[in-house]
Amino acid sequence: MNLEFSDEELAFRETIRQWMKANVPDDLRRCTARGAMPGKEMQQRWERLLGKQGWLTVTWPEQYGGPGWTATQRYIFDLERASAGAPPTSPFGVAMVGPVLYTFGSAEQKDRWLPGIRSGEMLWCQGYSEPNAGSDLASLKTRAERHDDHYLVNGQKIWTTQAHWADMMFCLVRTDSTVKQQQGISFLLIDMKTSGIEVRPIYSIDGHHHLNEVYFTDVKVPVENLVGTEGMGWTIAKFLLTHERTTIAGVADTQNEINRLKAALAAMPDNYDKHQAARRVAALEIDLMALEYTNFRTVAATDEGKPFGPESSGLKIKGTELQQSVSQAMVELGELMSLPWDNEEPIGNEVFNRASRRYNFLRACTIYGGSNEIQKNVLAKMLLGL
Amino acid sequence: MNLEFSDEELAFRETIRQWMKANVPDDLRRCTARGAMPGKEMQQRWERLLGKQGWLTVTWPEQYGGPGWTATQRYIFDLERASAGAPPTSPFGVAMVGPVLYTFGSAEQKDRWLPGIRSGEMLWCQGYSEPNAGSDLASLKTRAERHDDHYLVNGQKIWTTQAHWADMMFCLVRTDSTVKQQQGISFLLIDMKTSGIEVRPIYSIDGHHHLNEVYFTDVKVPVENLVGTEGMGWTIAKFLLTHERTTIAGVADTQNEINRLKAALAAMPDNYDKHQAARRVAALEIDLMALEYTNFRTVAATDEGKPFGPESSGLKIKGTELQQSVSQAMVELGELMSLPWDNEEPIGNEVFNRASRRYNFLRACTIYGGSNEIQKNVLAKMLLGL
Amino acid sequence: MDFKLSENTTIIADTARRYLKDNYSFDVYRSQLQEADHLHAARWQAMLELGWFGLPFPESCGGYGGNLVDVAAIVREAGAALCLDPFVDLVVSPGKLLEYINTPESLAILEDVIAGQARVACGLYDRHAGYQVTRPSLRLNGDRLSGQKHVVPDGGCAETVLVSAMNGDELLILALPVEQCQIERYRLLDGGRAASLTLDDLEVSDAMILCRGEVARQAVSGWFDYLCALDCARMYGAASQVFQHTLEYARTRKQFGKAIGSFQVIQHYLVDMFIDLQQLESMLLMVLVKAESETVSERARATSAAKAYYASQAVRIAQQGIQIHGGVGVTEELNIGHYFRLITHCSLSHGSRDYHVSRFIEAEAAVDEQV
Amino acid sequence: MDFKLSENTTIIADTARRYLKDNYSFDVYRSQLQEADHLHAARWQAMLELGWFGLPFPESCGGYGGNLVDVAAIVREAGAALCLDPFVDLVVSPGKLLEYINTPESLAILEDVIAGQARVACGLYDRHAGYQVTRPSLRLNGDRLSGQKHVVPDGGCAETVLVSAMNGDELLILALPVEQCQIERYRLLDGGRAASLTLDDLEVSDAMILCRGEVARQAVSGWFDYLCALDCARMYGAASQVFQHTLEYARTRKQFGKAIGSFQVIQHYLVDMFIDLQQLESMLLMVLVKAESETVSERARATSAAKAYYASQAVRIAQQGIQIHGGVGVTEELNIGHYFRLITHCSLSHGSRDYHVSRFIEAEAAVDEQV
Repeated sequence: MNLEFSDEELAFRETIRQWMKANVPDDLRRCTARGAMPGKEMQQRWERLLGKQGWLTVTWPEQYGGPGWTATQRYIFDLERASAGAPPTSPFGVAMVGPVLYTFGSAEQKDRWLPGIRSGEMLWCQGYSEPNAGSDLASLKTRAERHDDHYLVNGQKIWTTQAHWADMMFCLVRTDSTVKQQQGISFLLIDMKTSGIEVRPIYSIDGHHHLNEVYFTDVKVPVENLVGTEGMGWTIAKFLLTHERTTIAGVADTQNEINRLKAALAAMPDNYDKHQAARRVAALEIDLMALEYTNFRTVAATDEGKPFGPESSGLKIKGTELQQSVSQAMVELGELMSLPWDNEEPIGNEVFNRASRRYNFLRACTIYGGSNEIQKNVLAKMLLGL
Repeated sequence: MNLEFSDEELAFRETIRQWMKANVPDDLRRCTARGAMPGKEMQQRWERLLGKQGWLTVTWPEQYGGPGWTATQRYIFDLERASAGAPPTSPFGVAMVGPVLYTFGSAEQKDRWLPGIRSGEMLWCQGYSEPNAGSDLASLKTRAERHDDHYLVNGQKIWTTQAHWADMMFCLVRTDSTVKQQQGISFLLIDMKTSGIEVRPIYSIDGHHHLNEVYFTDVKVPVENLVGTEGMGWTIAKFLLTHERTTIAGVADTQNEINRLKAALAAMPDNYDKHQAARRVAALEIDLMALEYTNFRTVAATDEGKPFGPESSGLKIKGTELQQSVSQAMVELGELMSLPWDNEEPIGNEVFNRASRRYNFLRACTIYGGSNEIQKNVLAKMLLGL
Repeated sequence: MDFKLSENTTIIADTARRYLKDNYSFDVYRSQLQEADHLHAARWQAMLELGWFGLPFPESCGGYGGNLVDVAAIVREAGAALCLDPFVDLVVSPGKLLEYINTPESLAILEDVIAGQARVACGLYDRHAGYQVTRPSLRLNGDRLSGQKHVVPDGGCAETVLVSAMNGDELLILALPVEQCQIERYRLLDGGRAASLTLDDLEVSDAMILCRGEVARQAVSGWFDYLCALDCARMYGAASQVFQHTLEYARTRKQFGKAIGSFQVIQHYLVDMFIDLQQLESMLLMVLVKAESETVSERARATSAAKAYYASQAVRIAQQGIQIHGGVGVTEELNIGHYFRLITHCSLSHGSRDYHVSRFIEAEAAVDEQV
Repeated sequence: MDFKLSENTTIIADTARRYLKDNYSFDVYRSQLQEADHLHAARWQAMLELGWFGLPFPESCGGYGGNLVDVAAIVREAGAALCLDPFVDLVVSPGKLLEYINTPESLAILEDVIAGQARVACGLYDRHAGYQVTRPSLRLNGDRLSGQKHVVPDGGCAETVLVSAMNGDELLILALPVEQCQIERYRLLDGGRAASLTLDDLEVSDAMILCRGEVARQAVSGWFDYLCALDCARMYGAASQVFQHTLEYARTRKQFGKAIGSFQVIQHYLVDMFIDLQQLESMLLMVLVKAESETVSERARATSAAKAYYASQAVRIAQQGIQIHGGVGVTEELNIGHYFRLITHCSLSHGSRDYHVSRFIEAEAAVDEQV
């Protein structure tokens, strides 16, 4: 057993650290330090920079342009990225549709779509949820009818993060309503500029626009945008659920949040109860340590080429709970300074002024991608055989 | 709205307080102060003393020998009893079979059994649970077959508290297995000295003998010991569940435990982290206050002759959770002094030396009388209509 | 012991509920969120006419002699309706402080507040003093004041602001004309408007000083307890709505072919919320009576217990309400998220849980001494 | 990074499991609970022959040079088997202290321990010093010792006890003949035996003093971390058994006509237990490596984090195990309640959660300074 990074890994870390120091844009760094989320331009500028370096699609196999890193290197990269004040990259292209394409796509599809994802030029969004198909995704109703060389898509998606930014959507649609629910679903790539698509914003309780409703009215999608075969959509969706878990727990960003909180607390005046605050932070750090080492186990297993072990099953549940706890602690420890919502001049430490927006935003993290309750249902069945 | 006791109630409290001061036996007081539970002799001696005073069956209507107190007076009595260091009275005679008898029993049954309960001479136990009928009580299997002037009882009961002390058991038995589960159950009184009854001890994880298994082999029970009619057992059992809730939350005894804990903490040496301990105790006291005022609302409603309102639905769940939390805090705040199990000489403060036994004992309180999970199932259905 | 609301209180609550139903709605709330100033002339006049401005104050001050239970009946309904009209911030809060100061000058201002003729806000918090309202960090230097007051609720539309400052070891409360302060306006977590006031070498005249020393300390301390209790009332109104809406949603929202309320885990969540709501109601009734108690330590013990309890349990209800609603719960379009913000806000205004646990311990030690 | 156990460790763990399966059982445990003395001659000899006595110690001291991971493999299996044989109390615990003291005298005693020829216990706790092992309340007066040492594990069957005391500001560790102490024997929460030792004006010779000052402080501090890590290993063994037994019970126990494991609430309880158990395993692997670290503050930070985490999460698993078992879970006849006692015990021996959170904060500050 050995819990230290090897000399090679330490050298790798140093390389990444230096690069981040030199390359994370100042405005992005400031944005993260305030606890804010970057807008489209700032986010994409950063992702293009990574793309140019070949470090955007770090999980991809080398043959598709991945850097050929080990899971440990990817984990180190994520830690350094977060501690340098850069946000996580948008998952839809890099972590979701990319792996689907190189796994299930045709040669033409790979050639056509992978380069834009790799370079950060092309932005994607995910069309899964529908108003009546949330936890029960398989009951989705958006139809795609085959007409010669295209599908005609009608229906509605909801909770579509960054649909207003995206060039393309990957989408689950129903191509057959005569078979068992799961079997009639297909995986389709849709150009967001196609006529018949309407994107309506949904404002989140952090006051920002991340989410959208997307309406499809007789939207023509070329048949060559079907990934795999008709009816394969559910299989592809499930494939994504078990893909790459080495950073799903959010350890790097949670660590960064705790660091921001500790720095803010250190600057509090003498009449503030630092002792009590320190105990609360310590409890969170201890929880993070348990998550971190569980995550390390998954990383190490990945590097040995093993499938994800049982240790990885709780990474998302524990990770999201901890993100919420850290965020709640930041709001509550900020006391009165957490109440201002849109002040221009900082009041006390600005970290606290912005904390409640993030706290609001993070209520969603135990809901999206399969709520934690749904995850537990699945684990009870798959893992415990109940 | 008025949250103070009236002058009459304060005078009543003073009377009770003085009486308790003069009458709670010293050995009983010391036993409670150590956190121990009295044995049969000590417990019964105390209950007889209350019986003589007419204060054992305080919830009973005056016509059956109750003292005619209001719910508020009964609540005050309970507070004074606990703070004087006396344990709660055994519920089986006073709170359970007594009300059943004066509500459903025949004149003969009342004459025969109520006096012994009122005086504390006769001890009872409750024969409900069976090895395969725990949460699912209605599936009980102990049979009582009618033969002329008696029933022949065969079967087994389990978790029978104080069966080894009891003169009598009130018992749910199946008198008809051809009808719907609940309809075939009857309520029978069984003399524990009848031949064919075997009582086997079950030791609890506090190291003590409170519980028993009771085996019935061809036990003859006179038909006049049937309460109500055959098949009425389930109705009677449900009646008991909704009876008297003014002290079910255990506020008086939990308050007493917190007081014992605070006194023990006050005596800790200077190198002990009293600040942290005080915060933990304060959080428990605040929780207790919420329970206490919820309890007051039930008491006030009872005095107005109203049925139990929604506020009373959580009293048992919250009350038992709080008992466990207080007990856990006592063990954990006792640090190393909570580890000795059967030391004769006190080590540090004896309150802590005994705390872990109580902590062990109290794991049962969220299980017995319908586990908290079962209670929530019932509330979801009955109260929320889910 | 008696938990029944008086007939009078019941009428006040019913009136408030009816008034808000007729004059306020989630849509009105959402458009009010966008306003720079939350003083809506017509509703302000209506509230004045309903007698709410005089309700919190004794008849001797020109009020209608309502107690905290009466005032809380309105605040609770306002919480349930998400109403942002600054009844507490510009009437109750400054009014109670002026009443407790109880000098001819303060009572004269109070009279104008009750009559709807003065817009007065309270600026008792500043950047470095946390929740310790009796020891503000703003200091008088000779007859000059320089510094800031923060999170002054609806301070942007007031004419006068009641400000606390230290003069040596002595607490002062001053009534300052807002026009002499520099103002930065912003919104708060609950959607309310607030301001930071910057005092730049402001010359303090004797007339500005309303009171000092022990009188000031007691006035601020009484005000703090009163406002804490109203925070609880507002949270209760909001939390009970969260529960009702969530229960309704669980009954009707279908997933996997059945109502989500038929899943045992959701049922237990809802039962927990229901039981907690009952306990919150008990704590509210308790604090509404005790927060006006004569005994300072008894009062502090009760309000700090209630506020600490609400900060964990009302927040928990709001979080669970969102979780059970799923995606729709985190959008601006549904009220649930707004209740969540309101409850989070109130759990931190006038003292966080950590602060009140400490204050509870101190108050209890003081109570024990008296016994 | 590599979480695989070495082949050697795997063999040790397998041997321990097999040995305990063949030689120990719940029935043996229950009868051992009744014994006055937990030193079972045949099993003691067997453990000696298995090489366990030498395993924890460097070859230079006559040991077999096993590391903490190896020793923990045995302790974890012992926890899983509820084994009460005092391998830790009479071998590992005194042995590590003697090793860390590292004087010719201490190493001579260690040699006897390894050879199974000395019964040595550790008496490092007393009544007033809480968990602060480097500042015991027992004090040397001239050359006389009067006072008590409490909760000396298996102190009742030792010949020698290693005792800490203060001489002025200096920490001493002494090796005292137990026959010169008054002994009170009792059981502990986990079923183990312990003793309180009373020293009545005992004359301390120079030969009794093993070490003093910084050497003593460092030895005790290293010992504390080592023992904390073993507490975690023991709790892990027990908690994993609780989970396995509870899962099995939920699969087979029927109520309302179906297995209780088919109820969604029970399923979520079990998933939570499973996930927590995974995290406990991660923390165990972490602490087993870090608790032998050279850097004192790094070591303290790791052990205190692990111990604090176990004190909440392992305890939670034990509580839920009982709750899911229902009535049968609170009886002496089932192992679940015994695991609950063992876990509660270990969560309080060598530091409670509150204590370790404080220690974690101090250690972290020290780590930060070094960086």
